[in-house]
Amino acid sequence: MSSQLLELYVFVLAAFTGYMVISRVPALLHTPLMAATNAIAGISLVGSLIAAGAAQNRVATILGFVAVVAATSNIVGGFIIVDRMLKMFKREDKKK
Amino acid sequence: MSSQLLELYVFVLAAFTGYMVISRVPALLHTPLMAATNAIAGISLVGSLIAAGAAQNRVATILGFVAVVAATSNIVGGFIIVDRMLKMFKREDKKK
Amino acid sequence: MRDTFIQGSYLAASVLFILGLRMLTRPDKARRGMQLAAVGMLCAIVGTLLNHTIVDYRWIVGGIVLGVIIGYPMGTRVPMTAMPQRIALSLTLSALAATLVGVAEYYTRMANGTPPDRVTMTALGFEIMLGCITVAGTIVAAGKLQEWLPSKPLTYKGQNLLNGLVFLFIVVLLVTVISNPTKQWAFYTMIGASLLFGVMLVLPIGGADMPVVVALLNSYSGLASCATGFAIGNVILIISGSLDGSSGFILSVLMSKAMNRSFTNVLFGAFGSEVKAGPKSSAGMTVHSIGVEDAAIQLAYAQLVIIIPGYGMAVAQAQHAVRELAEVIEKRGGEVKFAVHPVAGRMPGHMNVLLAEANVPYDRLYEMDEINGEFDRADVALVIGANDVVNPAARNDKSSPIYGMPILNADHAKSVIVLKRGMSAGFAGIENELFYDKKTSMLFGDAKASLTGLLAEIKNV
Amino acid sequence: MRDTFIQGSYLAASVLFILGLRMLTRPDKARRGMQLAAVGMLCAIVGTLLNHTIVDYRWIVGGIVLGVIIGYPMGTRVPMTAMPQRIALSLTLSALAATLVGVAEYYTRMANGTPPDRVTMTALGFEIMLGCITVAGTIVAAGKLQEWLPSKPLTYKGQNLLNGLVFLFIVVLLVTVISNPTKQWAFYTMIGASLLFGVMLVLPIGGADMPVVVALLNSYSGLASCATGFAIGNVILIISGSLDGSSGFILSVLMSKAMNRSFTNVLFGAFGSEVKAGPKSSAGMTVHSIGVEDAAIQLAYAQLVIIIPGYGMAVAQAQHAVRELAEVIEKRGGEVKFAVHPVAGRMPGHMNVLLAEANVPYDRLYEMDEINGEFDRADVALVIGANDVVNPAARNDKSSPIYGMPILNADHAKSVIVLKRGMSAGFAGIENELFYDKKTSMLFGDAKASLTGLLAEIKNV
Amino acid sequence: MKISVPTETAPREQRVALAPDSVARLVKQLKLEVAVQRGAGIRAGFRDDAYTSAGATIVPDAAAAFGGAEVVAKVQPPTADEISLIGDGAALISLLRPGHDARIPAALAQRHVTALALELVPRITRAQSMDVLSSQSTVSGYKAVLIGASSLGKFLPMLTTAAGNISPAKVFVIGAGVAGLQAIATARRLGGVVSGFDVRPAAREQVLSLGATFVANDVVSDSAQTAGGYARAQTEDEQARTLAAIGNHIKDMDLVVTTAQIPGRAAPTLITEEMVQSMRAGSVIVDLAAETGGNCALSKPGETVTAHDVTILAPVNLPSTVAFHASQMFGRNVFELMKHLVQDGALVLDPNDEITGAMMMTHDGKVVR
Amino acid sequence: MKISVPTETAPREQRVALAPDSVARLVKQLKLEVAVQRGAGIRAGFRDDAYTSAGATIVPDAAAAFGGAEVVAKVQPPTADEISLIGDGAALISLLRPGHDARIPAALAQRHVTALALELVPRITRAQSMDVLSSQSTVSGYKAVLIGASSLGKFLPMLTTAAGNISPAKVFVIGAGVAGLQAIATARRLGGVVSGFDVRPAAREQVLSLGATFVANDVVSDSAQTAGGYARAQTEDEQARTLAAIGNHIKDMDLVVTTAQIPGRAAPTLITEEMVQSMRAGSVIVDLAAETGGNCALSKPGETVTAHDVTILAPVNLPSTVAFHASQMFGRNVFELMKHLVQDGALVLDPNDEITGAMMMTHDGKVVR
Ligand SMILES: NC(=O)c1ccc[n+]([C@@H]2O[C@H](COP(=O)([O-])OP(=O)(O)OC[C@H]3O[C@@H](n4cnc5c(N)ncnc54)[C@H](OP(=O)(O)O)[C@@H]3O)[C@@H](O)[C@H]2O)c1
Ligand SMILES: NC(=O)c1ccc[n+]([C@@H]2O[C@H](COP(=O)([O-])OP(=O)(O)OC[C@H]3O[C@@H](n4cnc5c(N)ncnc54)[C@H](OP(=O)(O)O)[C@@H]3O)[C@@H](O)[C@H]2O)c1
Ligand SMILES: NC(=O)c1ccc[n+]([C@@H]2O[C@H](COP(=O)([O-])OP(=O)(O)OC[C@H]3O[C@@H](n4cnc5c(N)ncnc54)[C@H](O)[C@@H]3O)[C@@H](O)[C@H]2O)c1
Ligand SMILES: NC(=O)c1ccc[n+]([C@@H]2O[C@H](COP(=O)([O-])OP(=O)(O)OC[C@H]3O[C@@H](n4cnc5c(N)ncnc54)[C@H](O)[C@@H]3O)[C@@H](O)[C@H]2O)c1
Repeated sequence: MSSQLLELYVFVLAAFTGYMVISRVPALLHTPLMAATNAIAGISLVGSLIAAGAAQNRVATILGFVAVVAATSNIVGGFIIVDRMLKMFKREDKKK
Repeated sequence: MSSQLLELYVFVLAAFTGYMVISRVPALLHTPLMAATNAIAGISLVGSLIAAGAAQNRVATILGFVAVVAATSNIVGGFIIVDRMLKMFKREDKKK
Repeated sequence: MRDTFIQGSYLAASVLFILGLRMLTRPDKARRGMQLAAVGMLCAIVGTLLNHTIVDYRWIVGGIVLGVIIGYPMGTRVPMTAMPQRIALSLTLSALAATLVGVAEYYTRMANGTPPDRVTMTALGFEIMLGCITVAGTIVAAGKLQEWLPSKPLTYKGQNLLNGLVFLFIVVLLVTVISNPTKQWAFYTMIGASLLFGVMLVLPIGGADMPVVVALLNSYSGLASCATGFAIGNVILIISGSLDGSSGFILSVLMSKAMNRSFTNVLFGAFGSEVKAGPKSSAGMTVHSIGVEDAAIQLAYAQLVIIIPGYGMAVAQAQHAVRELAEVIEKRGGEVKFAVHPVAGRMPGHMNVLLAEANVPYDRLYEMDEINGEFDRADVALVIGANDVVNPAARNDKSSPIYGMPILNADHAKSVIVLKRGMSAGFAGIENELFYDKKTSMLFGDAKASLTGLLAEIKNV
Repeated sequence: MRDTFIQGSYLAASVLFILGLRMLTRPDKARRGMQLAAVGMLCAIVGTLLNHTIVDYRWIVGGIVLGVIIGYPMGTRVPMTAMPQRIALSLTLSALAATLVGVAEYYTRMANGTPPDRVTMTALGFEIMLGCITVAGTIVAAGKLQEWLPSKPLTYKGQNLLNGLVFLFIVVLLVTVISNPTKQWAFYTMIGASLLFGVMLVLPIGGADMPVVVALLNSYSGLASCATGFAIGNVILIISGSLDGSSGFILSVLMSKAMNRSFTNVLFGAFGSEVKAGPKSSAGMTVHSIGVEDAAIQLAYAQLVIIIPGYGMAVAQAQHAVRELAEVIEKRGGEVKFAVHPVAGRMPGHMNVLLAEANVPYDRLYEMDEINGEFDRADVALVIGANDVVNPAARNDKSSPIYGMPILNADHAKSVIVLKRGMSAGFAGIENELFYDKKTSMLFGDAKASLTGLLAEIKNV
Repeated sequence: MKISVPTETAPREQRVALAPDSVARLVKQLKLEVAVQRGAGIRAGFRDDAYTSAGATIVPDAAAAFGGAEVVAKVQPPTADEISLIGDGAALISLLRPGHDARIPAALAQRHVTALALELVPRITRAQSMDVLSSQSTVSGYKAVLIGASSLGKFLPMLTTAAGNISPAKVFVIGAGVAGLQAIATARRLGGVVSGFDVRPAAREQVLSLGATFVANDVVSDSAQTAGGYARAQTEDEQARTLAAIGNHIKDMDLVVTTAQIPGRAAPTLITEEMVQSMRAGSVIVDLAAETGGNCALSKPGETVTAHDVTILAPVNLPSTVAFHASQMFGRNVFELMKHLVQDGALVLDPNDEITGAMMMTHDGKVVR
Repeated sequence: MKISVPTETAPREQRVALAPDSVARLVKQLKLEVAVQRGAGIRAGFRDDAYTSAGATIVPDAAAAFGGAEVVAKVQPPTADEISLIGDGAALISLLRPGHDARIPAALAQRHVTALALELVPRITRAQSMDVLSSQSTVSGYKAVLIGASSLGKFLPMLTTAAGNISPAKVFVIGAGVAGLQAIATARRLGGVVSGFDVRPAAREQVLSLGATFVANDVVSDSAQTAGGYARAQTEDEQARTLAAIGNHIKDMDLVVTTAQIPGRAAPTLITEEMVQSMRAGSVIVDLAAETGGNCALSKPGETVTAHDVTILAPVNLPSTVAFHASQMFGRNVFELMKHLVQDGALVLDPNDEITGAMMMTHDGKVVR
């Protein structure tokens, strides 16, 4: 079976999973969750790494480099922020 | 990317989906749900059809034929039974 | 083009299965869900029939026709009470199909002189192993449920060890045939060994735990289908097999929880454990115990609920929880009435004080004479810690110390749910037949705790 | 071998992302979830670095180092209040990365003289389009949130039409470049058009709705990553992109619900709609309104809750619901005290009658003098239909008619939740500053209805 | 067949043996004739016209009420004069104070009256609806708290007011039988902090089931309860422990209601003078056992005593003060008894019947109990 | 500075102006000396030793209690004899029945006593804690229901028993001020089915807020309430509509409690003789407005009247019958007033103060009100 078709299955199943995972979130977590999915969107770093490292041509490498910088800073900053936000609940976690 | 690997992804994602879909079921629905997943297990008909229809050799065809009979009767009987079980709630559905 | 169509139908089938399963977890949408799943199945079949490897439709048509002829009466004729064994047998069939497909594939490859590669062989191996275990296991399970086989756990010394050895043997065969797919003896021996193992696996488990086992075998059968999918490279098999595998597993866990059985006990500890009888039985009658979830569903969908409070409600100080429950049921559109028996409790007006304290409006309270005619119309009579005042012996049994006392006709309701801690008698110290009635379900536990549970559950229904 | 490792790490990453997201929906597990997701990210990166198409690590290392240098302060320095704009900008970056990768891929293929096939081109086209819309959209959103741009909706006549035209233009370009991938002009024009469209999309939406928009753009950016995955045949991109796409979408729907905004309004109707101010404000102060879900979480995790009942509780006849709430909080391990003000209600002992009726034990009731010292220690002061008795004007404002009356120190609690129907004054007819306090959240609605909602919610927390 | 209801003549007796609702049942369900003496019900709130519309005939005087009926229903035992008016061989249903005054049964037997004492209804489930002791004790328990609360210089409920915090009164109910439980329920309703005490073990759970607390768990013993559900007299050691437990608890009480009785014996003395002395000034004791000797050493039946700044009420015939409902319940009990006695329209007075036999004091001209 | 508490001498007055808890506050918080006449508190349940341990000194007689103190605190207005004992220029805090008997203020002015009438505490939020009308009305409302329920031949609560079903009594409270609301709350506690009525529109919500129902919504009008929160007298048309509404509703009531008052005027007559006649035999009316003329046409202050088979109670000075708590609240009100009056250890009697000024009846030898 063609791998592009299989990829489509992967896409559909992952979308389902995403949908079902999120379906019930308390509003308090909306912002942290948004920030976290946003940090996960930093996965575009994967593509960037390949583009930057494949050494195909100057333009691609530079674009890739910029992409790596952008994606990395998103990931790093993103997770730190989520962490800061969630730390605010931590005190309360312990109490439970 | 190899399609067997992609198939593995499909497997994992589908398993997740199955898990999350079921995680909260009232006990009343346990039996109907079991019957329904069971009817879905009749999907082995798909393999049976291919085995029975591929006309590879006598043995395979006969095995395939038996498999088709088995799987079909499971699907047909299975869905009918689920339907009968669920009909029992129907009266109550309306009331709501 | 044709391929796109096939894949489209498979994709549709996967989505329909997932949506269908999701809906099947909600009482009000379950039927829709089942229909979606059935449509999904149709999509998958139609898509498969277009497959270009299929060249000869005769056997297929014949098989399908025969399958329908067998399956239809299986579905319509089986009495509702025989449902569990019917499901087990049905499972046998689908596992059989998966196994046979695997055998056919292996046979064909060997016959064509193109032995499967390792990955495919691994898939085939698992398919056969899981398929055979399921086939044998479900047959034993069905036999036990139908009581063709003794439903008691069959145990003997060294059972776990023997089972372990057989399983090890299967693993060895599996490894053998994977590492060298041409070793046909290993392949066919594995079939036999797996069948044997299936039997050994289920025999020691008691009849009461069978539903859990069937759900678990369902999961195995799903995995077998999945393996078929890997073997013949068919994605719909992978997806639905995987869905089945995981949902079946979770379901068996949930079921064992609902039955108050430890899951691992069912799986392993059950080897050698005794079947527990239902909570105390009197003169051969058994009571039907129920969980809060089921009770909640019955109450949530009932049109008229008559609540019968008794001394147990007072002991549990559950009056506030009772009122809350009544409010929740009413908010969902049901009607709730309180039937107060003249001697319920331990002092005249005992129930009145408590219900007034909980702010149950006076006009919801009905005297015995007013309400007794309404029980026939009630979907549920909810008996909360009452006993003597609903004991039919007062009507039927001349020798009973309470003979002649008028009682509340709880037994006339379409169904009865009784909240009690155990099977102890009430003030009069006598057995109550109502609790052994077919339409009565006992929700055991302190009335307040049970009500709190019901309240939490009913909001999720 | 290396490939297996890469795939293994990708698989692990996918699983970790899913588990992480799931945990992130539960307050008590959210942090664990985030950590799992971070580990998943690490897996994906390490896996990718092993990819055999990567031959030159210099740019990569440089880029990562630079990225960390930029990202770290972005994460640590941003004040909590600037969070939404920070998230928006962060999104710009990841969308930018996805876009650049797409451009690089296209450029390389064209430069190498191997123009992408149609399927790949479709993926690339969507990647670029969605990426650019997100980049431009998030920049505008951040600008509005930071108030560099006017946070008011910017609208003009014919806006919808113009937007539609631009979007049509993009579609035409997309079709063009897909049907003939060598048409480079179309590709690059599309970049410009998409950026423009992103700006036009967000400009008309008011600042208050921005979080919903950012969540939605997040979903677009996920889809862009997904398209990248299709284009370069990378499964982790497909999975996480798709996860992001669907969860972002659902999240934006949930958020708009929580903010009481219609989702389609935010998307389309918002074109031209006015930003609504917070519920009535007094002398330029605004109140912070809260939903039951948030209130429920605050109460569920509080160690000490002091409940202050007032006349509104009596009017709503919410005493039973209040007791239930107290019980639920206590069952979760919190402590609950009732602070009864001497003149709460409209008759001496008004609160006592009602709370006694609801069976609140006497030893939970505290007089003003006993409890006032404890507010500093309270996580939440829950004011239920009380007003004058918690009005700080009695302490501060010599001109107030209630000046000199001792009050309950609700304002000393760490946070205050007030259940009230609106902003009406109490018996004394005067404004209450407490309601405008930063740490006060107003849960508007009839007290009984709000409490019923709270009860349902708190059980799900 | 005719049943008649004379006006009660005992001092301060306001009840009537049948209320109109029971008259209607007797007429409709049992097809009896009912004769009611003029004004018999008025002090309980039942006017004559209520009886006539229920199907009774009004008779002008006692002579007409007592004579000429197969059954006479009364509340209080008849006087010698009244007995002389009862028709020869008729049946009398009434409270008769068995063992109290032997002249009454003798006089009744002499007139060949079959006298059924309502005090003797057996305590079996089937006879519960005929049990006037239960129904009238319900009234006493309720009323005892009302008069106790009225005599108390305190609020029962807790009140938080601008003029300070009123702490709830502490109410202690001794003896948790029918009256005691009703007293507990009533005091709880009024917002008091209620505790209860009894020697029968089953009483403990019953007290808790009303939301009150139980005092001195260790004093109860399984053997304290007799087969009939009543308490037996205590041994000396038990008595000592009981007194210690009560003495310990009572110091802190504001309102004490005592209901402890032992059938056929004098009520146990559970509150001694020292205990009264230990109580706070202004406290109130309501002794419901006054008629059988009292649970408090200082109580005087029918009088209000103030000793050591404690007010001790010892009301007699409390049910009569709630005449309307007490009569209604009394009448309902009589009706249920009649339902038991009338078979196919005829009165069946079978000395071997489990219920009838147990109640019979005179029959066939003989005193049988 | 010294405040003294004489024993009350009015007949049936059991209260005392300061309870020990307020004495302790005066001593500790305001550093006052407190003198209490021997036995002043005993009828309210406060023994002398409770006062001494609160920091008071016990003085032997009225002369010692009235003389020699800067402030005298009393419950009932002083008699002429008592006035003559008060020290020249001292302050008197007491109920004084303004407008009732002009000789009292005259005598007080003559002795240069500054007399503060507790009835005149303004109804402002700040003065709520000094308001004895509120605190004593709370007591009256509670007690009215208790005595009403005690006089009623019925149960208030509903009871389902083996002897039939007791339907709950219907209680109707007319006038939903402080006393009325408390009556509603108490009757609800006892299990009655309660309805309320008042002419002030705010009262409707307040009645509902206690779980009772409100009668005749259409009669209330916004203008019925004066600025002080009190009701004004009704116009003739209003009066007619009010009577019609009450007459319609009252027929079916078992217990009626009336509390309607209009400050400075006679209480409105809201229950006519015809209404009483229309009521069921055995019903009870408790008229709390008896002292100002009564809400029921047939009520006689301090007496129990039975008319048309209806019992009409018109109790006077009900708070005195709950002397313990009534005194405690009264004392607390006096303490709060003292807290307002004493600034830096000195008594400040400022005729221009919003509270003090409003209460002042005599000052500087003149009758100011
Ligand atoms: N009303 C009166 O005036 C009066 C006076 C004296 C006697 N009685 C007699 O009392 C009886 C009253 O009948 P009834 O139906 O109300 O009560 P009942 O027959 O005494 O039965 C009460 C039931 O409640 C259950 N229970 C006790 N505590 C419980 C708890 N915490 N949670 C859940 N269930 C609990 C008990 O079973 P488990 O232990 O298994 O939970 C028991 O079977 C009659 O026989 C009547 O004759 C009445
Ligand atoms: N206790 C006494 O003896 C007595 C006697 C007379 C006067 N007072 C006076 O009454 C006041 C008592 O203070 P308080 O804090 O108890 O009450 P309050 O100041 O009168 O405030 C009550 C609040 O409850 C809210 N409310 C009304 N119905 C509601 C419902 N169904 N659900 C939710 N909220 C509702 C109202 O706001 P919304 O309309 O916006 O919802 C109102 O602001 C004091 O000023 C006191 O002086 C007391
Ligand atoms: N099944 C029926 O038909 C029926 C009907 C009515 C009552 N009952 C039961 O009969 C029992 C007694 O009823 P009653 O109220 O008529 O009893 P009662 O009036 O004879 O006595 C009142 C209470 O005093 C208690 N008492 C006796 N000696 C005591 C002592 N020394 N210290 C403390 N308490 C002491 C008794 O245990 C009893 O509970 C109760 O259990 C009641 O539920 C049963
Ligand atoms: N803010 C404060 O400091 C404070 C303190 C105490 C009382 N109050 C308020 O003052 C008001 C009156 O209190 P009160 O109890 O002393 O009043 P009150 O004793 O003067 O009168 C009792 C009630 O009778 C009602 N009434 C008068 N004429 C009537 C008629 N014709 N029909 C029916 N009802 C009639 C009045 O409206 C009032 O509610 C209440 O609203 C109370 O809440 C305020």
